[in-house]
Amino acid sequence: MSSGPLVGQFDDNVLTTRVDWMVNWSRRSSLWPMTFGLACCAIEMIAVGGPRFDIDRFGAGAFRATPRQSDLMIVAGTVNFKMAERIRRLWEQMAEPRYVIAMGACATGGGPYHQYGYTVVKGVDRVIPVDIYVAGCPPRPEALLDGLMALQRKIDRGRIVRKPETGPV
Amino acid sequence: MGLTPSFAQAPGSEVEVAVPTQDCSINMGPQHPATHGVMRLLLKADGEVLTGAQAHLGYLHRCAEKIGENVDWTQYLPYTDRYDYLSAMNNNLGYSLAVEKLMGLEVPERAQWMRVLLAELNRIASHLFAVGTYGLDLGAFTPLFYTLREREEILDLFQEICGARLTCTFIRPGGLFNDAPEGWLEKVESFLCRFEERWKEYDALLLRNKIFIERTAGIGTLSGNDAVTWGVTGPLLRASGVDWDLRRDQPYLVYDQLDFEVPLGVGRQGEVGDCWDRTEVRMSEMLASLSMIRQCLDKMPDGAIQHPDAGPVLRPAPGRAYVGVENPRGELGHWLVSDGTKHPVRVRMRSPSFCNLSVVEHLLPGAMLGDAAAILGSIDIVVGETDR
Amino acid sequence: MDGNFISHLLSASLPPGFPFWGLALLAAFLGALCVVGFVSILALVSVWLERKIAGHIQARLGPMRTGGWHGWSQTLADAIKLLTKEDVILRGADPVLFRLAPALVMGSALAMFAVLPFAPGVQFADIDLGVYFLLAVASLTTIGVIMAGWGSNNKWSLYGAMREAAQATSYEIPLALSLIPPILHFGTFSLLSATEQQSGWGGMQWYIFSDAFWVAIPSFFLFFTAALAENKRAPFDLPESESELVAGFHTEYSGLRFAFFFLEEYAAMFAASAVATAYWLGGWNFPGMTFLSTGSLWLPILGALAFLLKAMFLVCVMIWIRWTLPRLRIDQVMTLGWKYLTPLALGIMVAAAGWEAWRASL
Amino acid sequence: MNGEVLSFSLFSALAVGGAGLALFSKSAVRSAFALLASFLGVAGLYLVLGADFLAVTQILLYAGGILVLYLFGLMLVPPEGDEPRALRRPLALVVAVAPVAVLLIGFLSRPSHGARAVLAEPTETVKEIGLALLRPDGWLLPFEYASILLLAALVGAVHLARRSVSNEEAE
Repeated sequence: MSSGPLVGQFDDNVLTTRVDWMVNWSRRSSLWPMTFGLACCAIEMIAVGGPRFDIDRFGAGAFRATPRQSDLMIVAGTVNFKMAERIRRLWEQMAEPRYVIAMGACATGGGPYHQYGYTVVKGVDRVIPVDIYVAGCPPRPEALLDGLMALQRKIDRGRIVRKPETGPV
Repeated sequence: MGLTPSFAQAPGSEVEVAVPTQDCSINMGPQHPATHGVMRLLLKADGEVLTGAQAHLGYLHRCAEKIGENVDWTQYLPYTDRYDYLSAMNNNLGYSLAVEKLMGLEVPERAQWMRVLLAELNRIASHLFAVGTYGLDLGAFTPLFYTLREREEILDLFQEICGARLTCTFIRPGGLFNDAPEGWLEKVESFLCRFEERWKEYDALLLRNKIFIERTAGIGTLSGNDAVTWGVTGPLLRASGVDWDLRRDQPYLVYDQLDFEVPLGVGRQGEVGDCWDRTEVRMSEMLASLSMIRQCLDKMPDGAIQHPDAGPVLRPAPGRAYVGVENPRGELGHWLVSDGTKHPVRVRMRSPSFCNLSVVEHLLPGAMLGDAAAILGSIDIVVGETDR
Repeated sequence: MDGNFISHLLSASLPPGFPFWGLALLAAFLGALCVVGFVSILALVSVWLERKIAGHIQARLGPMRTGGWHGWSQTLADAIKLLTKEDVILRGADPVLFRLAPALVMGSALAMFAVLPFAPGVQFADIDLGVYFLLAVASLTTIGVIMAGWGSNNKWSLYGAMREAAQATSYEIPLALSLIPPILHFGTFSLLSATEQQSGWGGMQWYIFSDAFWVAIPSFFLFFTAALAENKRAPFDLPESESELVAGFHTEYSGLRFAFFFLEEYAAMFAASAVATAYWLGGWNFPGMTFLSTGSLWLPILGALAFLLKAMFLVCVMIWIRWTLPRLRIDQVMTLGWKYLTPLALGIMVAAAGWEAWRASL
Repeated sequence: MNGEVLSFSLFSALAVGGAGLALFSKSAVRSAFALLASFLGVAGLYLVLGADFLAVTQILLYAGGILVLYLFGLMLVPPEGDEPRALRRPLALVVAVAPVAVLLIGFLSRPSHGARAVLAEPTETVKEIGLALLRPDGWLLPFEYASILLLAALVGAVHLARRSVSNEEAE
């Protein structure tokens, strides 16, 4: 995922596991999402930032308007072909490490527009790699929080300075 | 363009040095915090002053009308939730009324009153969101969080009655999906009492704020004539002083039995039809909706909530029908054509956001770059509806 | 704890033949390290405070999970994350200016801390020019911001940079003019000397409580307003206004370089609050100070505590303002600066001068 | 090598290097930013000479104010000119070299005890400047009054210029 002279060079030992733990901890605790809403799900994304659900409790409340400073792209809504190109570009503009949550049925697989929506991309994972899929149309805010926590667990498993895991995963 | 400044003699003035400058074209969007979704504004700016603006649409085109030709009359209902996703109940209502007009159905009285109640409740939720995000556009973050707090209470009510927060699919051709559960109406009443107090807070926090007034008064003024010419509807039209509200002027459901005021823009802070007026009209409409809901609660009759003839599969008689309803953002019209089968032949909609957005290119030139967010926010578009 | 103290310590431990300039450089380096450490901790605390205060103002909780108690380590996680993030430098950007800008901004913010008197005997350098030096160094941030905006090769950034240029140069005038009343009152640019002069009345002879309170209080508010604008804080946050310019001058910055801009904002906020504290709110002086003997170790500790509390209170006021008010438009910012604040500052300056002259003639 | 010589050479290198960069940079904006280095170097030289007030004023006015104005001005310059620059080069060379030559001649014709003697004791100059400003036999205060007159003239000029623009708008 990331690159550098120290990345993936070391065996497991106390030092390297601690370094990995610390970096993973910082990344999972500070997932700044991009201010990027597409459709209906965006409203629920805003609700997640709102007082009742408060995504800021998880450290993910600092919505950044620019992709350069955001770590998490929540694809909240229907992606059509005209937008897909832009989403790809936005994703490319984000600095590594970057994570993507496909929020809702449309971003996951076209949703209600799958069959007759001739402009709708059948899932944003055809354009950019997706880390977490959140089900629902639109997903409830709790579901998005659950997706965020799933992403945090996924980040926790990451290896940075240690050599990548080998063999069957 | 040369290096040396050209000296031009402007009529009626001293010798004036024309420094050759270029207008700057800026792409605002599709990902931009002030576009409220995925819309692109191509701005031309001379420094901080805008000289032109062009809206580019289609980043959220979801083929809503084409889908209507492929699915059942009833199956189309969930799609209406999703075009103006902030006012799903109102969209359901508009579509259902159009289908009922095709079929010649008379909805039971309790369903009519419930529909009005739900539509007005949703109007409050929608306006709360609009006013909150408008504060955000102007750099005031906090009002949005307060309005979201109240909106959650309305969503709780929706959730209790239909199971969904946002996309309700509750108002259906022929009536309603369900009757209100036990004690639901009392909850509505208690919410209204709380909301009335909170409304004053927003009014003081945002609308009477000196900086907010400075930023919005006299900005983006849309005259009544222009508003009519551009086909603008809803709070935007009323803020420009045009007294037109479908609920009162072409009453549907039981609106003619309700006593309510239609708030108009009077230019209290600046000119009639400026951004402040639009926000003020939205705020006052919340109060008007509040009183309407109270009246609905008082007059709520007992009885059925669904017409017995409206089954799951509808086959309206061949013909065509247009019904416009007053949505939070303006007139939502449905033009339906039926050939007597279970699929519509044509589902055409007049979406208020799309028509209101057209006025952007008229309002933005001459404003400043900071006003672009203020004007766009005051028009309050929902991109799901402009692009459909 | 000042620069001389470090030099003394060094000269005692270094070999006798060590050249003086080497000593001076070493002392400066060590002092700079102290400042960097202090500013980093300060920024960590301020950013956490900002998020918590914002949260509670907005009927939320703010960070809760990271680190345990009320998410106290949230900013630490943010900092480590920003450190380990990819450093994007655009192909179209000016490579030199793009890299130089965060360093310049950060450097000038750090230099401001050199003259702040934290407690009796805790000040890196008491130069005679004190606050004048601070103003000069603060004006370098403007250049850094313009550099960032231009170097990014992005129109939003450029707009942010030009707004910063217009705004910062305009508000420098009321900022400097509003400092003149206390300068006249204490007869010095030096923050240390001004603080020492406010130690009377058992540590309560602050400038705003002195006989010149009627010019002190308006000039304090003037200074605070101008400092808000100078530091790009809401309602004057036009150079980075999110809903208009995406992120303004730092739109294209990611990772560590963005962290520098972030850090600078909080460092500059604290520096401005510290100047206000030292000139108007009595600096490290606190009531009951006179009961402590001059040589007591408690004096610097309690003094530093008093100073930090007062300055952090002003920082919190800045945060409170940010989460309450909408943003002004650029022409309104300029109007406020030139048509209201500058004449007002001139008036207060004349009033203060008259008052001080009359008092001196008694 | 002592501290003074070291700092003098450092700061003068910064000043001259910055000026050189400003001269030879292709991009006008970069030139302006290179000027910043030059200004800072000159400020450092003032410090070495014991003129701390002057040094800080140099930073405040030149780096903080005038440079920003330069940058503003540069934004009004069209990006690229089509005029052939080659024709101007000989003239530019003469204009650039002549002052340097004059300076060099001046320096070389002087006895060589040079800069060391000029270095003053580092003193705090604020007080002295303040006294000089208000001393009855000094002319500093009238001089400053003259600068206020200039300021008034500038504001008046801006006002006049504005009116002609608003005339045009009224058309």
